[in-house]
Amino acid sequence: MMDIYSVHLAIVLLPLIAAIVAGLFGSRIGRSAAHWLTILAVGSSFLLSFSLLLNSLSGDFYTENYTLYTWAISGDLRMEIGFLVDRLSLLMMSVVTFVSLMVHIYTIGYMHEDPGYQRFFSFISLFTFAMLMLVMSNNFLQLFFGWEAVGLVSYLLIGFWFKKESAVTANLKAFLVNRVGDFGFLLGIAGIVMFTNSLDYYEVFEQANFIASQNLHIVNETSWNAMTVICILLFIGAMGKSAQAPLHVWLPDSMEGPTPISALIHAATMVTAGIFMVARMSPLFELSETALAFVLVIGAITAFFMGLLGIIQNDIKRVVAYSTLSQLGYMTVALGVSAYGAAIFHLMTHAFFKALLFLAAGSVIIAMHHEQDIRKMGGLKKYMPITYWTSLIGSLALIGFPGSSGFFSKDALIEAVKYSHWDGQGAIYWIAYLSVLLGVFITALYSFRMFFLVFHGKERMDKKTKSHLHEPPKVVTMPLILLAIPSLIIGWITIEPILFGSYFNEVIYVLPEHDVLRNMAPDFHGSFDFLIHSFSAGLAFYLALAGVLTAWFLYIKKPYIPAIINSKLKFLVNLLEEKYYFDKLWMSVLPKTGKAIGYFLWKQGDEKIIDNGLVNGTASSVRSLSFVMRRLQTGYLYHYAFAMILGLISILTWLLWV
Amino acid sequence: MFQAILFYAFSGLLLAAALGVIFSRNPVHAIMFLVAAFFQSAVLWLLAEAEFLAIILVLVYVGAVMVLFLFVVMMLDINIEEARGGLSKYAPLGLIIAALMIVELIQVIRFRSDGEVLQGFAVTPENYSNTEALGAVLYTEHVYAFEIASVILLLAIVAAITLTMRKRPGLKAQNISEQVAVDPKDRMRIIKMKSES
Amino acid sequence: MVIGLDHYLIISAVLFTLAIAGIFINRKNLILLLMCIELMLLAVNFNFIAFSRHLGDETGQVFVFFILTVAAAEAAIGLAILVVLFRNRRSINVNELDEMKG
Amino acid sequence: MDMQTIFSASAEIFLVIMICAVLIVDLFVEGEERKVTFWLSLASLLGTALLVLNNTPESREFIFDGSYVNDPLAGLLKIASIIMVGIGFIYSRKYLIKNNLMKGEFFLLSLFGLLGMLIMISANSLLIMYLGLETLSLSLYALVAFDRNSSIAAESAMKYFILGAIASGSLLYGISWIYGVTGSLEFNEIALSISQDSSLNSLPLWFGMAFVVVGIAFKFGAVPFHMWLPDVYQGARTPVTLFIATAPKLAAFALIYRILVDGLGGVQDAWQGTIMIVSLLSLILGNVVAIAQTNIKRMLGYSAIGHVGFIFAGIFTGTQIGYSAALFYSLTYIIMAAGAFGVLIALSDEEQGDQLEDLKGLSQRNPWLAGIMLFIMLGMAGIPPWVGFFAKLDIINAVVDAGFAGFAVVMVLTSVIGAFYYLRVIWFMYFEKAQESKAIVVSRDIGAVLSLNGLLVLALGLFPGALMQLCISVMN
Amino acid sequence: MMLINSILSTMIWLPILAGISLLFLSDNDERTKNTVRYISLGASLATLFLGVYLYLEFDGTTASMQFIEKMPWIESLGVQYYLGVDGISVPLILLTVFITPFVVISSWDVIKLKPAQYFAAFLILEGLMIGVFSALDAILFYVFWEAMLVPMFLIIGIWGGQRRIYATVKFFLYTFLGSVLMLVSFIYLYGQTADFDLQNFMMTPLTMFEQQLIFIAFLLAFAVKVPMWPVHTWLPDAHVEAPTGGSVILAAIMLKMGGYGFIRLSMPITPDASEYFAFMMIVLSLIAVTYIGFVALMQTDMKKLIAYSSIAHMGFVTLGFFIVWSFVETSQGTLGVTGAMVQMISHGLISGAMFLCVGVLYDRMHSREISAYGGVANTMPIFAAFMVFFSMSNAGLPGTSGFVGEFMVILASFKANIWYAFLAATTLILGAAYTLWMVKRVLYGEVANDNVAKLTDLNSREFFVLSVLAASVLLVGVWPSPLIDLMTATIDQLMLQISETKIIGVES
Repeated sequence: MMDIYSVHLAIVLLPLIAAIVAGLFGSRIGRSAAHWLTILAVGSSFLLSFSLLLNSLSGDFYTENYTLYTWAISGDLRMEIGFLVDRLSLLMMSVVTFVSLMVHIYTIGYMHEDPGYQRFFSFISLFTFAMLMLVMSNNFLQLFFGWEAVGLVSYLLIGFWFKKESAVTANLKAFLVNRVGDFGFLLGIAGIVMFTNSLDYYEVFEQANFIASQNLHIVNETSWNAMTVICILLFIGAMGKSAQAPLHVWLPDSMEGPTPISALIHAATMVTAGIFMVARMSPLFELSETALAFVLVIGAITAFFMGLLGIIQNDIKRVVAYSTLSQLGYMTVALGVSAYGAAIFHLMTHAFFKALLFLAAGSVIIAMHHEQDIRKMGGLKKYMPITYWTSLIGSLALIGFPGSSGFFSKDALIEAVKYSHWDGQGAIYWIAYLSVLLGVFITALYSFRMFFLVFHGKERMDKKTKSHLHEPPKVVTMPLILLAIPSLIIGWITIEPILFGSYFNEVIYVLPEHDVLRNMAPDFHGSFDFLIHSFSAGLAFYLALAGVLTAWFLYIKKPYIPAIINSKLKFLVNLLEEKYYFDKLWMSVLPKTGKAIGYFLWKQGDEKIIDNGLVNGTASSVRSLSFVMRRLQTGYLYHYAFAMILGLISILTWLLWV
Repeated sequence: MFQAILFYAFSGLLLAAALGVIFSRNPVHAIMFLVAAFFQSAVLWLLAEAEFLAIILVLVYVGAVMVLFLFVVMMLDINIEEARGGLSKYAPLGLIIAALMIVELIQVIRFRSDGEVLQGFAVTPENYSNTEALGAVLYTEHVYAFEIASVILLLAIVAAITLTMRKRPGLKAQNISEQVAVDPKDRMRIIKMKSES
Repeated sequence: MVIGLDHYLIISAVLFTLAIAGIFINRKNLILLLMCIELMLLAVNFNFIAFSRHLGDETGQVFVFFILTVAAAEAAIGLAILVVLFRNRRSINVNELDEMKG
Repeated sequence: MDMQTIFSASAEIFLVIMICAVLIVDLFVEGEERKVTFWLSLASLLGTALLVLNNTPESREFIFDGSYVNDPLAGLLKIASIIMVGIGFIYSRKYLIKNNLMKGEFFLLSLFGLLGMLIMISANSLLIMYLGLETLSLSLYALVAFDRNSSIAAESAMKYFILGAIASGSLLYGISWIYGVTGSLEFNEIALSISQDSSLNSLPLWFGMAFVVVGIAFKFGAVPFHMWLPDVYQGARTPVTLFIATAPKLAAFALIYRILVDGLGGVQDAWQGTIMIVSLLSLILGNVVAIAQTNIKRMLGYSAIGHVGFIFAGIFTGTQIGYSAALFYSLTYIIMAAGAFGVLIALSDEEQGDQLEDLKGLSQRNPWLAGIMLFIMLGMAGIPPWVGFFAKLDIINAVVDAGFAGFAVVMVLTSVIGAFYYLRVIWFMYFEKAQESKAIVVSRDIGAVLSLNGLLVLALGLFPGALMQLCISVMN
Repeated sequence: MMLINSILSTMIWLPILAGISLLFLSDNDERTKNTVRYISLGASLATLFLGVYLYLEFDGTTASMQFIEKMPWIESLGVQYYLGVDGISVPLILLTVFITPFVVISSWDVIKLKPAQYFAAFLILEGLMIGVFSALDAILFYVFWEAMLVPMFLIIGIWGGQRRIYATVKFFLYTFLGSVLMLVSFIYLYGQTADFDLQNFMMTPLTMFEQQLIFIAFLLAFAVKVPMWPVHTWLPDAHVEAPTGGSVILAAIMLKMGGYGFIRLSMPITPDASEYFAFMMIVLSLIAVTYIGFVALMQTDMKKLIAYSSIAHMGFVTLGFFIVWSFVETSQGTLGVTGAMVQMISHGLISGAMFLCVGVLYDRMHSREISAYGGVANTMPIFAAFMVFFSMSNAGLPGTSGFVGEFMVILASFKANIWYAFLAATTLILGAAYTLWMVKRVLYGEVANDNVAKLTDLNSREFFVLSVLAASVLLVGVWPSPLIDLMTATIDQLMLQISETKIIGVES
């Protein structure tokens, strides 16, 4: 029997080893060895994680928090690498490894023609490793490591097809936008170190009150509460990773990568790192209402506005991507109202159904021979039944159809927002509540718009494609099915322990006056009751229903209407098509400004002033001085003599008069 | 008093001759002025009771060096017209500098004699002979210098010859060893002739 | 009126300055430069003789003796160089001595 | 005059005898190569050197009624001068043969020059100093004009002669004043009278000093009495330039040291400022103007002016460490100068190579020669570990020690300017393509001595301690 | 044991003598060329082993100098041959001995012109660099410091690119100009202490004015070397024109001498002046990070880009050093100083590797222009992997060594002033932007032209070099502790030392 530490290590290292082997020796060991190796590694990781998770449900679970090795010591700051395995991490580990495992399997089918097969497996295994490091970390250093490492893998995977100009542009963009977030994140960590002189979570949390009592002078005498500054900085990091406006721009573009990684990274796992991090940092965030309000606002904006963008997208993956943005916004809103549990709960359910949706989309794409435009699809239901049904489950979960896992998480989340109205948050609270409610409608609208356009209605694809349409192989469909199951049922089982039970008691810290979930708890009487309750009390269900019906009406019943709407609302559509001009800002204005600054500093500053002016200027002035001075040597004897006499007279005069 | 008159007269002449050297446009004239200057100097030196040097100046300088100058001037066949008009437009500036220098030198000379009663030179003993006195130290105290002087003269000879002596073809110079080594037989042929009868 | 050291020194100073001035105001004739040098040495001799007599010490006069010797040697070499120059250039114009400069 | 005196001065006497011997033997030497003259000259150098070594006393002693001083400093300077002249002979032989200049007079005049230097080095009176100086100068004038068919040689000789005569006139005028004020010509007596009668330390003596300084500065080629130097360096044939650039600097060092320190040490206040300004001007002008040169001999001439600035900087400090630093600098500088001109001589075996351009691609045509030149240029530029650096270090140390840190800053900055033109030589040799690819052949003897010379520049840099110590000890 | 007594000397002189001996080999035929290569490799490896031995024998728990060798050198000037190492110099020496063999291997058969001289120059350079890091006598230090310029001058000048002469002369004069004033300062300090012992320099009291002047003189020397803005313009030129090996040594080691100078000389000798000028230094460092970051963005030449990125990264070194004085207790600055030291080592590895990468491309295509490439990953996948890896390290990705130093310095500077950290952290964005943008343009995309299509992937030699470097970059990134433990004691000691004023009569 392995001890617990070895288990932890095995969970983390197996994917890493598999990644290294597949990556460095991929060409030697061959394709199938590569996928078997990685699948086995990730599978074992999953099984181990899951068994630990199950173990943790029992009462005698102890949080494991220990140092693996000392990374460095400088002065009195110890920087260590270690694991913190508590219920939060276990949940994350299981989700990550499970989705990853599904994606691994799926990839066998999806990527089987790709020359970079082994490389791909290596990358996704590496990603699993990085994500595990992130969630299992017990300190900020390692957190940041995982944070950046997933960013790296994301970069590699978005640019997996590096010949595609759009792919390599997207990965650069993704990395840089993430870096903007990391910029804040790192400063946040620096702030923490400044006040606590530690990187260890627990040590930091112990001193949380101390941080909250400190002030930071930022500009002159303006002082800010240290905790607010630190939390906002940390959250900026989360904004980057979890694609919150305005740092969301990278995520839709990341769809340039192969579909499996869209499922893995850009839906299920990496993007949730931000949510996870804030939940992890709850002892800090709780102490700054300003920061929480900031989180709430950002989340609300993302949830609502990014959802809107989903309506006009025609690329199947992009629709899903925008839905991801919107859902991440939901989670962030939950964080903003201190309903960390709700956020994590939604994170988990979302992981399943969003991975499902992406993989299903991938399945469609395979069937359509890499055609991704939903306007060229339609009526696929009869060709691809498994994909159809699993997609339906996914979509229902996404819109929060009662009974699906998404329903539980989303409804709980919306309820939590509704319940939260502690002091000083009035307007924001209403905006947030309104956003999430309207968001439900929008989600339903775009989800089913896509669903209808893809699987129902007229078959708009060309003949040749049509003739080849068929359900993809089992390696593709099996993960769909395996993901559909939790998408359907996981909410039923877990809502109680996660949200209202004691599952996160030791992990997440909520000030009593913020604790909306506790306020909701008395009204909760089991999952089924919750389900029933939503029909009677919640608006959400009806909004979702309205969304689905609108979609049906617009895209199945009267497919000509959208065009009319488009022409009538030119301005709005334009705004949406330009994605509120954020892309312009990120892809055009900022880089151009940066380049212009760079060019100016280079040409004017470096070359003109410093180099030509100061450096070569000095050199050439010495040189011209030289040419002037050499003229003194005229060659004429009388000048020579005169110079001597002048020298003599100068000395004499100097001696005489001075 | 008589000494003073002599001194002023000859120094006046000396300076005039010096100016002549500087400003004369014909090198031959310049040499003549220089010779004159030397003569006047000799007189002034005599006045200062430096008889030996005065004589040497005339004998060595005027007799040898100046003749050498003259000789070279003649030999070089200089275009006198071309050598004329030597003074340039910068001459005034040069003269100003020169004036400044004279002023400063005189300043120093006056500084030196400040407070000192102006008097003649040291009085020499009755039977003092300048030549004898010099001779007494020249070969004893200054023998080293004297030897060096001889080396310098040798050097001058070697240098001057090195620089100027050329073996031109057709040069009619004596070759003594050749002359000595001449065999009469090569030079003289005894021809028997029939006597004219 | 007593003629003493200062008189000689002043004569010497003037002579010395004239010689120097002669060197740099003369721009045509190299031989004149050589003569100015002779003049200069003459001025120096004046100084030595005057000081020697003033101090009652013969060394100064011995020095003059050597100066005269050296001056003769110098003149010989100077004139020899002049001859070499003249043979190369066919001129002793000071103004034309500017092949090297800068 | 006793035998002891004769023995003490035996080196000079021997040299005179040998000069006469060479003079006579040369008359009977047949052939173009003049081997006998050459070897006889070298032999006389060797003999002289041995005699110097043998006669150098532990402490200072005077002979010839105080005209002649013999001390360790003199011994060092003499030995160094003799070696320099010898190296010059070796470097020049092939060149002279090639250029039809192989005549006994070259060696004769050089030996006369050497004799002049020896006299100067051992002079203890202004009279002897003057005579030695004239011996040296006259032979140098003649040497510069030695190539009678060279127009620029004659021109530079003429300039050198006229200016040199002015300088020695000025020196004499100064001497006359010093004599007049102190009543003596011998250095120790001058120093004695100054120390005994402080009223002597006034304007007349200062004026005398000023005129003397002109003569000294001229001999060194310090600004503004440097005008002859570039022209002469360029105009003279390279062996002559080598001769002028090396040993006479030591004689000049003796000149300045004996007169200003031994004799006029008491009026240091008066000459310190003068020397300092002259040094400053030399540093700036020498290094700056050298940049614009295209003729390498002329460039080295200007560089020599810059180096004189350093030597003067050591002198003006007026301290023992300054003097010994200046001595060290002079010694090492002439080693480098000898090497530099030696390389030029070796080069011009093949062509008339005194333009910088002619050095192009030397590293391909003869890497060894290029390497030696590289060492020398780096040495002159003052890059460690070549000896030039330690020489500069020594001087700067003395200057800072004397409280002139600001001046030290100027010194190092001018060194940086100077580094440029030394680097340019290196870049021509190493970075540029050769204009013709024909290899340059250097005969074995010259090559060996040249290599030794180049290595010395490095070796003295790696182990400068002994020579530095020597320089200090001979000063005391 | 004999070796241990003179290990530093052996490490200095072994490569130098080996280099000199190479000069005597004419390298006309293939066989001698091989001899030359193996001698250089052997010498550099031998030095590396000595370095490893030094590391093993080094006692990291004490701050005092170790492996001391001391003997008089120039007695009249009080100059000594005085060597010794502590926790600051050992890592840098290790870096030196570690990088040099790679330079040799990477130049194996690339250099066609006079390989013997080429290798000789590098070996001599190696010895001199070790000398700089281990000299404890000011003049000895200066000798090594300046002598180093010569081989580098020749390396760039002989084996460099088109504008090599301009670049190398600029390099030489710039650095020479910078360092001469340091010499004057040394001599001035000599006047105060009567020898050139650096440790005595650190003890001797100095007035504020003296310290300020000395600091400025030192600053010129070290700032040029680092290089700090605005005296950095020699670096891009030198890098661009230098052959690959030259660039590697220049970036990996020679730049470190500036940083080393600051921490070894400026800070302990003139602590009060350092404090006085600390703000200026921090501002200059931050300018280097941000300004140069922007400039790097616009470079069209790969080497120039990496050169500029070096300047930006070295900005962290000076920043890390000089934020010490932003704290009330200097000991709080330990983190920054340690970070700066790590940054030096890490930058040595990464920039060296980056230049080697460019060298790999240059050897094949003879172009450094980014626009000449495109889609290299298609034809050189393994190379591309390395290049991406090193670029990521250059961008400071955690897990690589590039992160460690930056992380620590940013942490420390946040403590000092939030804006310092703010500006310093922009490197996260800028660094990634310029590096990855270059990667994108060079590696990614379709094969840009026929030349790229003809490229062949790494040969085993190149692969070996890059993979060892990659491994070390990873190792330092994942576990920097052994490296940091080397210097902890010394840095703690230094912090104590600089916390005390040297001005007489002033209480610290």
